[in-house]
Amino acid sequence: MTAAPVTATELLAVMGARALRDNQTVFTGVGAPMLATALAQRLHAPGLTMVVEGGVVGPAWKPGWLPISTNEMRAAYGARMLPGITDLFLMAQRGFLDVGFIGGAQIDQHGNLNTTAIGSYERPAVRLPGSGGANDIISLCGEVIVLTAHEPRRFVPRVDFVTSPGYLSGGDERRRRGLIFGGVARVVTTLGLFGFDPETRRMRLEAVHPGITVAEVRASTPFDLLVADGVGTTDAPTERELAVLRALDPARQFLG
Amino acid sequence: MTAAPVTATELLAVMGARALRDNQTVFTGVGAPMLATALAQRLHAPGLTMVVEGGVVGPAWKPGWLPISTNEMRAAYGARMLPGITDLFLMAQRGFLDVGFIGGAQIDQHGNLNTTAIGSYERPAVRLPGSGGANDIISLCGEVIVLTAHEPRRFVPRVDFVTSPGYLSGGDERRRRGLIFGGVARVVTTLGLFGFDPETRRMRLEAVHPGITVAEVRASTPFDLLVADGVGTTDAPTERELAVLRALDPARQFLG
Amino acid sequence: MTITPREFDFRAARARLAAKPKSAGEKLTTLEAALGRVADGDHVALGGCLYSRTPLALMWALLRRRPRGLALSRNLMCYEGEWGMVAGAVHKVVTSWMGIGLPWGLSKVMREYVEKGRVAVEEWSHLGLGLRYRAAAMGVPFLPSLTMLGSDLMDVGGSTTLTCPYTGALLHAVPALFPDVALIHVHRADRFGNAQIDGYPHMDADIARAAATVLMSAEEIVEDDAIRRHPDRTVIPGFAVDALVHVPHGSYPHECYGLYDAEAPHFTEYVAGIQQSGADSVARYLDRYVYGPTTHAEYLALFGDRALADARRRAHEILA
Amino acid sequence: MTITPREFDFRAARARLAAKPKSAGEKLTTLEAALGRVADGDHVALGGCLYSRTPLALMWALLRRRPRGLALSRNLMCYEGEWGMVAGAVHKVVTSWMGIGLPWGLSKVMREYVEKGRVAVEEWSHLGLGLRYRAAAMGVPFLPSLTMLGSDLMDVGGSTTLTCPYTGALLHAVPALFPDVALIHVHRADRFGNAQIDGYPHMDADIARAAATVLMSAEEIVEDDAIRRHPDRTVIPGFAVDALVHVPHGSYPHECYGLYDAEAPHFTEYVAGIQQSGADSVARYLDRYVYGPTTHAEYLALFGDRALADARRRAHEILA
Repeated sequence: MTAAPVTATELLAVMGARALRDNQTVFTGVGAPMLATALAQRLHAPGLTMVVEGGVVGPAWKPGWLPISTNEMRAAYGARMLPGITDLFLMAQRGFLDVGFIGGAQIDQHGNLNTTAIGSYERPAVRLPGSGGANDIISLCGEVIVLTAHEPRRFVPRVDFVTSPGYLSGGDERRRRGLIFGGVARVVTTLGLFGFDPETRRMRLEAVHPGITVAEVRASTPFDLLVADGVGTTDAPTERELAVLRALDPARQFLG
Repeated sequence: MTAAPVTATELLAVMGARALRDNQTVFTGVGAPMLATALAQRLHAPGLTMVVEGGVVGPAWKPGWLPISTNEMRAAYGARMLPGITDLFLMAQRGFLDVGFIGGAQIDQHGNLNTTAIGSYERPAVRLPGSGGANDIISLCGEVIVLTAHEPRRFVPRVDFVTSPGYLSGGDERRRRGLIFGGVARVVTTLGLFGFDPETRRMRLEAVHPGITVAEVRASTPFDLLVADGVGTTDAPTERELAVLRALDPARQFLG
Repeated sequence: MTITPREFDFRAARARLAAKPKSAGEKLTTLEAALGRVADGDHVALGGCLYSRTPLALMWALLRRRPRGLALSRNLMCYEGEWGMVAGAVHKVVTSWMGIGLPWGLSKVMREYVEKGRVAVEEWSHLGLGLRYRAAAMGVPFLPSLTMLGSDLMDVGGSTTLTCPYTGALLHAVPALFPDVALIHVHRADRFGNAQIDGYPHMDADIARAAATVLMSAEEIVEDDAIRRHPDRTVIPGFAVDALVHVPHGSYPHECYGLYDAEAPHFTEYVAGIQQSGADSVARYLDRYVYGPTTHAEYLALFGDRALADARRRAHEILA
Repeated sequence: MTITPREFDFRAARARLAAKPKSAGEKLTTLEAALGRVADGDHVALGGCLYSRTPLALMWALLRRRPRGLALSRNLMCYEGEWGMVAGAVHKVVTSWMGIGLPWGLSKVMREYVEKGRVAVEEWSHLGLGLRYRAAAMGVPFLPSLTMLGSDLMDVGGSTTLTCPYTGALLHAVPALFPDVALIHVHRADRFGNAQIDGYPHMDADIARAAATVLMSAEEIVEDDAIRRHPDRTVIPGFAVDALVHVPHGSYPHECYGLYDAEAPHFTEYVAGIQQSGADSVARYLDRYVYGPTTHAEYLALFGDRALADARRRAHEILA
């Protein structure tokens, strides 16, 4: 193990990177998703193509110059194509995007995410920034990976507002409502890895990170969490993973 | 008057040019329409914008280098924009194109045109080249001007196949079938100028060219042609019109 | 349902275009004259995205006219949306996301105005809003899509679904959005309004086709031939443009691809003020930056030539 | 109704894309290997328009494989459509217009094959076919439009109308066209297939997104950095490309914008032969130009270096 302790963002980025395969097209975002995608590309997925929401295909971000938003010049550095936002999302609708990353203020037991409002839509207790492309990514990509800090307030039985539909009320409702592709394949948190029961589409713990117990995960998850038989333990980030990751963000702008 | 006799194409080009106003956007085509539009631009409509089907906005064709097709390099010379074919037609659908020019192998008393087939569609007596953009121009431009040699075989009571809908069976059928804009404003032939009765949408002779009689027009028009009260006579092409026109096509590639 | 027939009625929108001259002629004018074409109650769509190629000079000149009752739409709304709220110019914001960026947190101003019900924010997905502009640009009342299906966003604007006549699939009929006015900032245009954009196209070309009136600012007004030499770079035709203004640094302190970088420290200072005194801080900002300077050059002077030069230097460094 | 579910079923088309790897890696191969991906019965869509940027080298390599039962679509079909008919490779042509151009009159070969019922020509309006490709590129089963309404073209392919759920307007639901294969010729690409086109974009970008398999030829294979320096010029992303072949003069004797002019005299000679002996003349032409030469370089040699050089000179002269 490396000397420096592993930060939450580093853990999410490494676990996110491991979920990606070579030759995939990945809809990524600023922060942990960007680091995860760039890390995978540098380690085991050289044939992977990154795309970002501002309308960028195949960027080659300069280490130390990572973008703050997905539509600024830094995000376009080294890009092979700048198709525009609408046309990029339409490529996802066509089926060109294998994987998408998103996060959210709230996520529920069926993988629905809320980035719109806490409380009612018209007169919310807290008005959140909104969907941006999150709804499009979860609706149109081949599958979605959610990266999030595992804070109990984020995990709710049912989100106040479905900004980005996971499996809605579960079962086959996502498909019945017209989303004939995709869904949330995996939720990666600071405590472990989660999937969804193929029948009920309820969130299921599949692995915990080193030093984390199932009881701790349950205690931090305010809904009835399923637990896979023989839940595993993830391998800790390797020195190589951390070295490559840290080289991407030497100023630790995002790594924390 | 100028020495050289006026050819059929020169007559159509001059009469076509006179039908255009300044600051209009005009969907034009190779041959007489192109000459008519360029002539108007050089005479009374400096603020006119030409567009052609290959996806060309605001070309400045080189005299002596007029294009044979609407999608070759010569057609793009001096263009201000090359938006592509689909997007150019979509600008017409949006309402950006005031006037369009088309011709046709057959035209009927309601201004419908046929460039698809003589006889049945499946097993035609003569398979014609097809619509190209003619159907789109007559469906989407603010109004259409038809330029055609006045050959009796071209003028039929009802076209064998409606490639480009004028007023269909007349009255308000065009609108009822969903074409809520446009229509054929004028038919310019080698014998005269024609409009359509506002009620029945039947073709009506409005003016004859110098030296042509109404009887001659009737004799060359194998359907019951309406004739406007006090049908007028057009002014012959002026020396200036012919001089500017002939300068556009010194080799007389299109002027004949 | 908050979408209005004025937004999606393609026949009325087409009739408005048909009725206006589409000149190939001169479009150059002043910011004041250009923005004089905006009426109270208009729906104004903004080009660019977040803090990239924002038509800030046009927005600056618009707010100086003290407009009222505007609807303001943009795919990702940056602080110009807060300006509109605090200036009392905007009753409805149409967007997919509003803020500045992760480091600056939630928009406290949007929170205050929405949570107190003073301004309505009509939220669409990013593609959803993009397709609204695209449908209008294409001259149709809707476009079919899978996006937003099943989400609570379907009810916000009042979207309907339809069944595909060929496949039987359930589809979202994304309603067109025909703005009254589009504000667009571009890299270069000839004096007739034929415009070219470098780098990110964002949604400007669609917005320019969708709107009834197009007001454009350009970093550079180029010779006729500069456009004619590269017609395949032109994204907005002159006949679609009603007014064109030459405004160097017309997006500053937001970025303009390849020309100048955004001023993150300025954003931080702006947000720090809001953290302290909320909307009042924005009101003071408007007095200083919008209502105070009488010309856009005076507005830029508040930042200073050295800041502008440094932003240009950074832009070259970023893309080098 | 001649449109088939295979053409408009966006779910099946999407599943085909989802199932294939979308590599950012090397795509360079040979014409023979590239065209080996075409199966009998496939729907093959051709890029370019009429005699502009036609993928003739790809078509040449395709016909040498003696394919059968192909559907061939192109917005304006030039003589490559006649080749397909006379070669016995094509059972259906989908286009808005077929011929070479006004001076060359009607296509006698199309007349013969259609009038005798040997090949079906499915006609769409130019925009109609463009929207079929665009709907597929967007991943939807149809796009709404006013075009073709009221005309007899509505019945040719079997188009249906729908009522707008917002305005009640009657609209043409233009059915998507997802080709099995797209043949595209471009000006330049990097070895990963990221492609740029100069001048006329035609419909290539839509066709490349619409098709399940994209086979591309390029005048020039450029360094990685040449594409990265101008990402706003890239119109087809590498991950959409299955095979890339370096073929200078890949559209010749058709034109390639800015690089070489079309050979009108060659067209005249080709048509003169047909005037004399109809389809037999095309069969002889195929023997000489398609089946005879064993490499594309041999095909070009039949025209000669001086002709190629002159075509390049004329292109510069035309745009100068």
